[in-house]
Amino acid sequence: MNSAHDLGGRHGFGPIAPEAENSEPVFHEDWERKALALVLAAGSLGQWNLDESRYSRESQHPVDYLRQSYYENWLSGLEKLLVEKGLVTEEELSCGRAFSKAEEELQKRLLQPEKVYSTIEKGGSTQMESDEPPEFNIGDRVRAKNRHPLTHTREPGYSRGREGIIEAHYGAHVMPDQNALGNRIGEHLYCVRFDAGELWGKDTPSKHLVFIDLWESYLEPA
Amino acid sequence: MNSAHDLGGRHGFGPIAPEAENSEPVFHEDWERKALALVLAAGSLGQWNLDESRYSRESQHPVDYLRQSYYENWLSGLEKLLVEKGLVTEEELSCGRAFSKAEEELQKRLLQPEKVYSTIEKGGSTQMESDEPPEFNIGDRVRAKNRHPLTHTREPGYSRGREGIIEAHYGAHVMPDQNALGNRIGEHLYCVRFDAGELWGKDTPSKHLVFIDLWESYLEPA
Amino acid sequence: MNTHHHSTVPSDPELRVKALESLLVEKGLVDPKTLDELVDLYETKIGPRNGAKVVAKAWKDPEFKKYLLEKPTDAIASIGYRGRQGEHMRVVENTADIHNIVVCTLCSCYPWPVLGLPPVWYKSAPYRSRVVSDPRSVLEEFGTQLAEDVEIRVWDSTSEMRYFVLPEAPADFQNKSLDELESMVTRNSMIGVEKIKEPENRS
Amino acid sequence: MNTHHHSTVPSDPELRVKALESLLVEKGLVDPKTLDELVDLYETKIGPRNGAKVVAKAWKDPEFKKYLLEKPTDAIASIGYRGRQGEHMRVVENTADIHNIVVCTLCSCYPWPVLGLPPVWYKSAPYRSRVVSDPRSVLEEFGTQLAEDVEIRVWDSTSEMRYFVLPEAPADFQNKSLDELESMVTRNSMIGVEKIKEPENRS
Repeated sequence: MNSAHDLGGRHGFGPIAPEAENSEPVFHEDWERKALALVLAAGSLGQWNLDESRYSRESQHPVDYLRQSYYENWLSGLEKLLVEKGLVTEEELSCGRAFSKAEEELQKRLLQPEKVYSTIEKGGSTQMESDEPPEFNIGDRVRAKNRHPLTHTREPGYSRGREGIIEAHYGAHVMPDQNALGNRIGEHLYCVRFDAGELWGKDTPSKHLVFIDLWESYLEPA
Repeated sequence: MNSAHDLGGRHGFGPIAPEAENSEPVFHEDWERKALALVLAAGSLGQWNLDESRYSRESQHPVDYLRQSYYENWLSGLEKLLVEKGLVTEEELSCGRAFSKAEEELQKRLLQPEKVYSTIEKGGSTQMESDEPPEFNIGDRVRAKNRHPLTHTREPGYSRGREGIIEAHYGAHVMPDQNALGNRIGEHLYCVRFDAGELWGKDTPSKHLVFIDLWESYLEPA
Repeated sequence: MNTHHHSTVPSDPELRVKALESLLVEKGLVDPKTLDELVDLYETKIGPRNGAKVVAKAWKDPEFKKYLLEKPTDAIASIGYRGRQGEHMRVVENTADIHNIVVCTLCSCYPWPVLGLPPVWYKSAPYRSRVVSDPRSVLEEFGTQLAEDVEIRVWDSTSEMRYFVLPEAPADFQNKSLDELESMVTRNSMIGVEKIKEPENRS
Repeated sequence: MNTHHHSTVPSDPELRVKALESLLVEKGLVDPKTLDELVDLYETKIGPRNGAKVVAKAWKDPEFKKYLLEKPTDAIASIGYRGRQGEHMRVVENTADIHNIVVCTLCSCYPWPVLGLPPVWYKSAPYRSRVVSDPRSVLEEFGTQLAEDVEIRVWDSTSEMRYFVLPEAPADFQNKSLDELESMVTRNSMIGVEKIKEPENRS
């Protein structure tokens, strides 16, 4: 969806004003610790995937997405998913109390403290098999399609309609547009090199390339 | 600038939920009356033009632009211009009191109540002479350039890089990108017809055209 | 840790306006009576009834309709409407096959002399974002159904040209008076989000 | 007349988090000790010192560097870093002629096993919006000056590939110990917004 999360090339957000690296804490508020941990722990129940999490955060009203801090957006996304997936009810969420325990099957999936390290260390590969050979070869000229899906996509707005060159083929990976809708399908993934002048117009200083990972169905021959 | 005002084709803003035409008042709050009138009265002092007004509203932080109501954005734009153009100081603005009268020359430009009707009825034409013949003819295929100026422009984001057909030539009009920077220059203005499929992708329902007014320097032959 | 650099919650707009007014009056830059005149103009004199007069006359008078489509600014001025935000008019005509809709995606340009000030929804992000990419869903929100083979033309007011829709006349327009016709012309039909309702269908 | 449909000012995130935690614990879906373990992991064990070890080893050991560039996920795992948000790694090498910078314009993808959790600025709208279109102005904010003929390569992490910058080694890296080198590697140099500071230039 063309929403506020798709920030590449937008103007007007002001300076970055980074905190100094050696004085910035990992968390700035105590509640941020819990927000991160709750998102990871609830995610490990296996009731939604990473693209569904992203879609949940993106589909907030643009004003909410942009004015909330990052962990607040994580909280909003988590709250929405918990209700959508039926893990908690709206009423439970609003009063912060459980009216009933979760189903037995679901409780069995609770991440045990002693499993934290191995779970994080295992991660979750998105590499998949594909029956189809890749459509593009390294060095091919391609165009990122001018697509405007209303649902989740990982083709950034600033790349749409622009021409680049296949720089790498990463094999087949889980296709995010489908994954966000609950369909785990593998599709060839490429790294595409764009000249900044192609993305931002002829006045752009040269010696500037942008590399974007794009799935096969985002691309067409140029 | 690629900021929050450039709304064409963005997603996630929810329903329009229009008020019924026969019950919607012209103004919803008393202060809106004054906001409109102040913007018009201050504008008539001739210290800025319409594109400078638009630029002033657009260059707010995107969150402010999107969360404020329309007349609040007008107020923000007016406050900024008054200070930038030296008509009032920051201090005067923040306390709502004048520390000194305006210069005599400026006071003479005050819009008199008896001149309101004729001033509004006169308006302000943007038609200008151009020494150059128009570069494009009706029926020509053109492409809206992929431009990303950091300052004011009236080439909407969703048209950039897209092909259309010259539907009309409106003569030379004040060029907004330059006007917003204080330079009143005439440039040929065209109405360009775009097929919606060209703008929004191949899955777009047919029988849908979008007409966009674009200045000559926004266009190149397709 | 807030990384936004936007302002904190804006102060009450009522207070902001009051402060601004008294400041500009004290400065000698604004006359309060001028403000009252401006408000009165747009609250009672310049509004969509102007446009309705133009439309009704175009339906009844083929010569005027021709003039309106060919020289819209002059034709509209000939019945008394002109000026700010209507200096350069263009009239687009709805027919059985073509339906026109007007928007300003970049701000909220609108033909003030014929329609007055725009309604809140016209200036809102939902309308401005959606009508160029998905006009049928927008029309549905206004209860407007178009046949699939009707071509939709959306006019994005990115310049100082101001677009104005001449709606299709009701079926029996020849048997109606100018006044009757005028009363049937809604503001929304002149923006293009509605059609003229036939009397039997009117709510 | 507010036309926004977004929520009103969100409640205090501290209260939101507390309510959510007690709800999920009561539901039997979250163990509070698990939360503590997760926080401890990212606050004390997984952070940019991991990446610094990888970089220092690559500088000192040409075989390891080759392995790192050719099989980055395996090479990084060989010194103990792997897993969530680093399942598919790619290492991009800075040279005298090429400077790499990593961003995620769509959210905030970041190579957790080697860098830990991202800093606030990396997740912020100013960085995500600007670094792809105007990287030099971004580098300036970090005090990083590049010669005009250095090619800037910006990597937008739109997939689950995680990009990691191998910074240029300091001039006298061969005379320094692994520990010394490791201490010179900043997090920001592995994102690509800074270069390694030579000792005489360090603040």
